[in-house]
Amino acid sequence: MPVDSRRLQGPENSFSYKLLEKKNDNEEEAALSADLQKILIGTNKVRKDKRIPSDARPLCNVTITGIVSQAKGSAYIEQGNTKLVCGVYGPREVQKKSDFSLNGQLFCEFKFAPFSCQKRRGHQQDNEELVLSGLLREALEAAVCLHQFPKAQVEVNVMVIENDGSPLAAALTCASLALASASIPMYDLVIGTSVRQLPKLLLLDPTKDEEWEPELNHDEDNSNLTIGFMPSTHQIAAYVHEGVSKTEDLEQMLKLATEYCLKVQPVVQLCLKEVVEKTLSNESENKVDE
Amino acid sequence: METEEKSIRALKCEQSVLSRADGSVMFSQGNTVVMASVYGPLEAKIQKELSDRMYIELNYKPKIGMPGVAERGKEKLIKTTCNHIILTNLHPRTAVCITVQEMQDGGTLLAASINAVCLALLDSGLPLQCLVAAVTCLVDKKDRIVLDPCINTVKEGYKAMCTFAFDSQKYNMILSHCEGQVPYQLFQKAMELCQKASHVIFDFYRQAVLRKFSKELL
Amino acid sequence: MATDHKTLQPLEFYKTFLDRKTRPDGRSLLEFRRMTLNAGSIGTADGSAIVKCGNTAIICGIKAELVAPERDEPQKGLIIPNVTLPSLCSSHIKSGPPGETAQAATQFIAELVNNNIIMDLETLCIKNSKWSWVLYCDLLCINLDGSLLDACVMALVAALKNLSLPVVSYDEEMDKLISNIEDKMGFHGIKQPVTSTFSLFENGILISDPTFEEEQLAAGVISITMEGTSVTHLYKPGGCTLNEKQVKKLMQQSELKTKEVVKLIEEACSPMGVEPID
Amino acid sequence: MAEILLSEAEKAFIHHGVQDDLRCDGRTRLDYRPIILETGLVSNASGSARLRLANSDILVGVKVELASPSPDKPQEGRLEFFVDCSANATPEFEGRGGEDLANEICRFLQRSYASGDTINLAELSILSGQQCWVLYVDILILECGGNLYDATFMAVKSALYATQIPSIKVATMDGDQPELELSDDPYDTKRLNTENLPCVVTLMKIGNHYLVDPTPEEECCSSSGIVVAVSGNKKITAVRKIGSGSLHPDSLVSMLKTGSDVGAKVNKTLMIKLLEEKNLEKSQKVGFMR
Amino acid sequence: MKETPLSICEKQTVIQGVKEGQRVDGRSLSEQRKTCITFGTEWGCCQVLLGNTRVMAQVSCSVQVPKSSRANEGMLFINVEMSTMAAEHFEAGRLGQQGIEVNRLVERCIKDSRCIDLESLCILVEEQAWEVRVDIHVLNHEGNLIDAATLAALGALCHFKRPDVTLDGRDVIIHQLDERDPVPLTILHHPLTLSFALFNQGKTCVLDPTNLEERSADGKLVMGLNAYRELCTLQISGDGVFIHKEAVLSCANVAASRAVQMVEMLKNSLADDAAERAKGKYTGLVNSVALETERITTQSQAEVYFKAPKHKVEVLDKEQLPITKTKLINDQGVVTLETSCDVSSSESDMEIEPLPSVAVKKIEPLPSVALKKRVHEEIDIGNDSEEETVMLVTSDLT
Repeated sequence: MPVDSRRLQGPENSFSYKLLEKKNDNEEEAALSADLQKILIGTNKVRKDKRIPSDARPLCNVTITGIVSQAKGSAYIEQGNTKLVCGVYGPREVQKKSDFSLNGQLFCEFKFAPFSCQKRRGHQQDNEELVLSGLLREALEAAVCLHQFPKAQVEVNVMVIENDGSPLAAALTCASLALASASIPMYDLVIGTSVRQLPKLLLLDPTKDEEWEPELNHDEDNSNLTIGFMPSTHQIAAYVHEGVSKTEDLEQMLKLATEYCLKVQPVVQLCLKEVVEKTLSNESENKVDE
Repeated sequence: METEEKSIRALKCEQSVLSRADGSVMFSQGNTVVMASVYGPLEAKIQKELSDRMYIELNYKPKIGMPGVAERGKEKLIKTTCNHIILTNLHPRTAVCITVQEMQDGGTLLAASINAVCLALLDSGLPLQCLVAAVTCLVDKKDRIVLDPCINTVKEGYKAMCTFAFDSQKYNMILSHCEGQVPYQLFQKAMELCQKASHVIFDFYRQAVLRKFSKELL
Repeated sequence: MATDHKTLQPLEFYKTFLDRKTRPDGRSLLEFRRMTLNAGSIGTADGSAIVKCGNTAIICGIKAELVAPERDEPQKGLIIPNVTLPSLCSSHIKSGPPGETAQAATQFIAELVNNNIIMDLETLCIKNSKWSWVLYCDLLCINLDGSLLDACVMALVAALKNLSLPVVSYDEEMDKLISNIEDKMGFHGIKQPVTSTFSLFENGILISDPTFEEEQLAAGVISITMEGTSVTHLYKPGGCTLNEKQVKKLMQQSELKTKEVVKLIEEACSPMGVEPID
Repeated sequence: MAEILLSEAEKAFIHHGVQDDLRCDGRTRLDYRPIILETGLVSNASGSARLRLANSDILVGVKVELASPSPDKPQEGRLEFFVDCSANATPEFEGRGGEDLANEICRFLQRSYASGDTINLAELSILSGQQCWVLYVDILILECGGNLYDATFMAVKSALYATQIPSIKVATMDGDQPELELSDDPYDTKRLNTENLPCVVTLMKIGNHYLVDPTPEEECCSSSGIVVAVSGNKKITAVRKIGSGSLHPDSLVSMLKTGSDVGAKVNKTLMIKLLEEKNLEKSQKVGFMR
Repeated sequence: MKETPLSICEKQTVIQGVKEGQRVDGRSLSEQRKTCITFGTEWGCCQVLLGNTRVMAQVSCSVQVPKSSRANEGMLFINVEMSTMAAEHFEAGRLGQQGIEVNRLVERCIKDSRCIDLESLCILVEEQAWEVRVDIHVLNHEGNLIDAATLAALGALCHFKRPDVTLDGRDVIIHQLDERDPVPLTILHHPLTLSFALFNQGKTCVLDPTNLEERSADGKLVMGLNAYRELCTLQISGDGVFIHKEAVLSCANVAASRAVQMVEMLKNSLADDAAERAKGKYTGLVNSVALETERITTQSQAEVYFKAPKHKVEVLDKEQLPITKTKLINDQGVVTLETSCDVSSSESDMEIEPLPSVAVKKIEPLPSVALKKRVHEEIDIGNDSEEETVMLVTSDLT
C-alpha cells in the first residue's frame, strides 16, 4: 500500500468522537427512514432554517476578484453555510502536449477541504471529487466559448471550504462568476441549483441533512436533482439526478429549479456589473496617473 | 571528551570515496558520519531548467525508511545554502545533483551534512563563491550551552538546539535553524560560540584539501 | 511604461524603490501588511480560523479525533499539521501532490508543534497510555502572496484557541470512553508564538513581511518566531548572509509585530462560548 | 469515450440520416443494435456475464465474499463496483487513459444501485452488525463500439442475475459467539432478486432529434445527451447529462420520457432472455469463441 | 540523467580479454574483488565494500499486528534504496528495472530462504509481533550490486539486536536498550549470493563482474548459497544466453566454496566488531573513514587491480607510513577554540599548490592496526581459494 510521504500522516486507527454518540445516530437514522418529512420540516411546513420548501438560501458575501489576487479571476460565494472559493487561471498553454486540440480546453479541479465535511476527508482527490470535477467541466464547456482560445487551456479550481448541501450547484455558480471575472468569453452564466424530492414535496436548495443520502433514505420518490442552467439562453448545461422518482416528478423538479435560476440571474448579474464598474473606474484612475 | 563543552569533536573526511560521482566525501564529526556526493554540471530536465543559473537538485536520504516531510525540510535548508555558495550563474541551463546519505547518527546530522556537502562540492571542483561551515549547539535544561553535542547529550533532552552555518568570507550567518525555545541573550551567546567554532571547521577544510593534493603528488 | 520596466527588469525596477526607502505597494521597508483574523467561521470544523496578511490568505480547520497514544509517548496527544497549497492559490503551483514549499512549511509548523511551542501536547491526553486526542490541523492557503509562515502560525494558533470539543472521559472498569456531544470544552495553555518573515537583499537592505514577488526577487528570507520575549525559532534557510547587527534589528522588529498579533488574536478569540477546562 | 475522427461530410450524412429516422446501419432512432449475452462463463466467479452490443464488449464477474457490514448500516450487505477499461478496447485507454471514464461509469453504477427498491441489500445480511455478504462486481471493458453505459448496465444486471450466493447457516453456540456454517453442497445456493435492477438508456441528441444506442460515429456527432437509469418498475433511479453540449428543458423532459419507456422495455426483454437462458441450463457454454 | 553509453571498443576489449582468461582489473575469472565489511555504532548497521561497489544496510524493527495468515510469526521487510549517489542514471525514490531486480533477488535469497526465524519475533499471537525492516542503501555502483547487497543485508541482520520484551499478562513491556540487554535475531543459516557474468554464449563465467563487465556480458548467473553449500536461489538472466549445465555446476562449485569463505569472513568481522565494542569508545563507521593516503591501498584502482598479493603488503606498508589515523586524531582531534585560524577563504586560495614538506613533517611510524589487519585478511582469501577454483573452472569449461 503506497504511503503519502509528502504529507504528515496521522495514526491509522484514529476515529471521530462523533462515533461515541452511536445510539443517538441510530435513532436519528431510524427516524429519518421512518418519516423524513417530520424531521426536515415541522407540521407547519417550515424547514429547520425557517425556509418554506420552495425557498432557496440566499447567496451572500459574493466576492468576485480579489479573493485570490494571484489568479486571473476568482470568486467566493456562500449559499447558506456552503462556502466555496474558485480561482481561474489562463488561458495558458496546455501542459501535456499529447492532448492537443484546436479548441480551447477546460481543466477543472473540484476539491473538498479536509475539514469541510462532517467526516474528515483525505488530501488526495477521491473518486467523488473526480466525478464532480468531470461534471463541472462538462457543464462549463457548454458555457465557455472554447473556440476563442485555441490550443490553450483554462484552469478552474474550486475549493469547498464548508459543505452544507448542494456543493455542485454552488460550485457551478461560483465557477461561472470566476470565469466571467477572468474575462473568459462565455455564452452565458451557468447558475446551479439543486432540488430534493420527498414524497409529495419538493425542497429547493437542500442543506446537508436535507440532501438525499444513498446510505440513508432509499425508499420511493426520494431523490436529488442538481442542474446547471443558463438563464438567458434557456439551456441546461448540467443535469444530475440521483434517487428514485417518476418521470412526472422529474418534470416538476426541473421546473422548480429553472424558475429559481431565472430569479437569481439578475442578482448575479448585478454582482458582476459592480465589479466591472469598479475595475473600469480604477483603470481610468491609472490612466490619470500616467 | 565528546560531551566536553566548548570543543568540536574530531573531524575526519575522505574525499572522492565514490568512484562514479564527480565529487564525493565521507565525513565524520565525532560519531556522526555522513556521505555526500555531487554530480554535475549535468543537462537539466526541461521543466527544471533555469535560463539564468544552475538548478540544484538535492536529495537527503535517511538511514531508515523512505524520505518524508522531515527530510524535505532538511533538503530545503541545505539546498538554499548551496544556492548561496555555488556560483550558479556560471552554468545556466544545467543541473547539479547533490545527494546526502546519513550513515551514522552522532547527534548533529544537519550540521554534519552541510559540512559534508561543502567538502563534496570542493572535491567536485564546482566554482564556489565561498565555503560554508555549520555548527550545532545545544542549550541544556540548566541553560548551559553545549557546543557540538553528541547523541547522548541530545537524548538527555534540551531547551533548544540550534544549528548555524557561516560563510568563509566574513563569517556571517548563512543558515540558522533551531528547535526549542531560549531567551534572546542565550541565543545570541550560542550564535557567537558557533561562529567561533566555525573557524575550526574552515581550518579543517584547508587541511583536507591540502592533504588531498599532497597525496596526489606522492 | 512603468509596467514594461517592471516586466523586463524586475530587480532593477524594485531596487529603484528600495533606494527611495519605499516599496511598490507604498509600504515603508519595515512595515507589515494589514492583518485580518476571523475565528470559528467554519461549522464543520471543530476549530477554525481565517487569516489574511495583506493578500495572503490562510484557512485553518481542525478536525479532532480519538486515538490510542504512541507507545513511546503514552502521556502525549498528537497534532498533525499539514500546509496545503492547492493549485488555486497561485499560478506558480501545479495541481498534484504538495511541492517543496508546502512540505517545508509543513515541517516548519511540525517542529513548532513537536517542541511544545504551540501548546503542551500532554494536555491533549485523556487517559495515560489509553486514549488521547489527535488534532488534524489543515492549513489551507487560498491566496499565496508571500510570508506564508507568518499567516500559517497565526491561523493555527487562532484555530486552536477557537477549538471546542466535547468533554470526553475514560471509564475505568468498563474500559471505554464516555461523552455527550453537548457540553463542549476548549483547551488551556495555548501559547502564542508569532512568526515574522523578512526578506534581505545583497546590499544588506531588509524588508519585512515580503509579498510573493518580493520573495522571488530577494536574496534570502528569514523567519523569526517569538513566544513572549524568547526566541523560539530563527529559521533562515540559506540565502545571503546576515551579521549580528542585522539580526538584532530584526529581533526588535519581530518583537513589535509579536505584540500586535497577540493583541489581534486575543480580540478575535475572546468572545468564545466555551470555557477552558483545567 | 473512444474518439474517432469524422469529416464534416460524414457528420452531415449522419445528421440527415437521423433527421429521416434512418440511421447508417438501417436502424430507426429508437432501435438497438443486436446484442449477444451469455452468463456464467467464468467458472471461478460466483456469477458472470459477457455482453456484446455490436462492437461493445463487456465482461462482468461477480465475486461473493464474507465481510463485516459497515458500522452505519449493520443489517445490510454491500455492493462494490470496479470498472476497468482495458487498453485493448481503444488505444486511448492505455496507462491511466481510461480512468476518467471508468470512474464516471463506476460512480453512476453506485448511485443508480443505491436506492432501496432496485436491490434489497438486507438480503445480503447474515448476522446483523457482524457478518454480511459483499458482492464485488468487476466490470471489464474489452472493446468499445459505442454506448458503453447501456452495455455495462445490462451486463451487470445479467451477472448479478446469474450470481449464486452459497446458503449459510448461523448456529448460535453456547455463549454469545455465533458460528457460521457453510453448507457442504456447492449447489445449495440462492439467487438475488434482480427483477428491479436498473438498466440504462443513453440518449444522444443529434440535430433536433435524439436516438438510443449510438454508434461511436454518432457519439462524436452529438455534443450532448443523457443517460437514464430505469429500474424494473419503470422508475428512474439516476440521470446524468453527458457531453459538453447543453439541452433545452423541454427536449430534456421528452428525452426523459422516452428514456424511461425504452428502459422499461429493455428491462423486460432482458429478464425474459435471462430466464430463457437459465432454463436451457447445462447447455454447452459458447464463451469467447465466436 | 542517462547512463554514459558504453563504447563498442571498450566492450570488445572486455569480451576479448575474457576469451583469453584475462580481466581488465587483472583478476582471474573466478576471483572476487577485495571485500571489506564494517559496522556502525547502531545495532544492525553494516557497510560492505566489494571493490569499489559500496552498499550500506540498516536494520530496524517495530511492533506490528502480524498477518492473519501467519499469526504466530513476525515479519521481514526488505527495501533497496538507490539514489543518484550510486550512479548517474539512478533516481532517488524510484527503483528502476535494475533496482527492482536487486530488491527481488535479495528478498529471494534472504527472506524466501527463511534464514531468519520469524516465529521467534512473535510477541502475542495475532496481536503483536516484530516487523524487522532492512533498508539497503546502494552508495556506489561498480558492478555486482546483488552480491554486495545480500552480504550487507545479511551482515546487518547478524549484527542487529532488538530490544527485549516481557509480557505482563496481556500487555507488553518493551525495554529500552539501556534497561536490558537487547536480543539478537535467531539466524538459522547464512545465505549469500554470488553472481557470474556470462560471456561468449555462457561458455565462460566470470565471478563478481565489475560494472564494465556486467554491461558487456551476454547474461548473468546469480546463485544464492549458504555456508552448508546449500543452494537457495538461482537465476539466469540475459537475452538469449545458453549455458551448459556443466558450466552451471562448475559455477555452483566455485560459488559454494566462496560462500563458505564469505560467511567465515563475515563471522570474523562480526567477532572483531564485538571485540572493538567491548573495548569501549566505539566509533563504528568512523574507522572506515580512511585518510587520503590510506585510500591508495583501500580504494584507488591502481593498487587493487594488477594485483599480486605479495607486493600489496609492501605497497601498503610503504604508503602506510606518512600519515596515520592516530596522527589525524591528534592533528585535529579535540580542537579547542583557542586554535588560531587564518583561513583566507575564496576558491583560489584553497587550491594553493601542495607542499610535500607538509606531508613529510607528518611522518610518524605507527601504521593503523585495524586497517592493516583488514587488508591481510582479504589477501588470505585471495590466495588460498585461488588455485583450486581456477582449476575447477578450467577443467569444467575446456
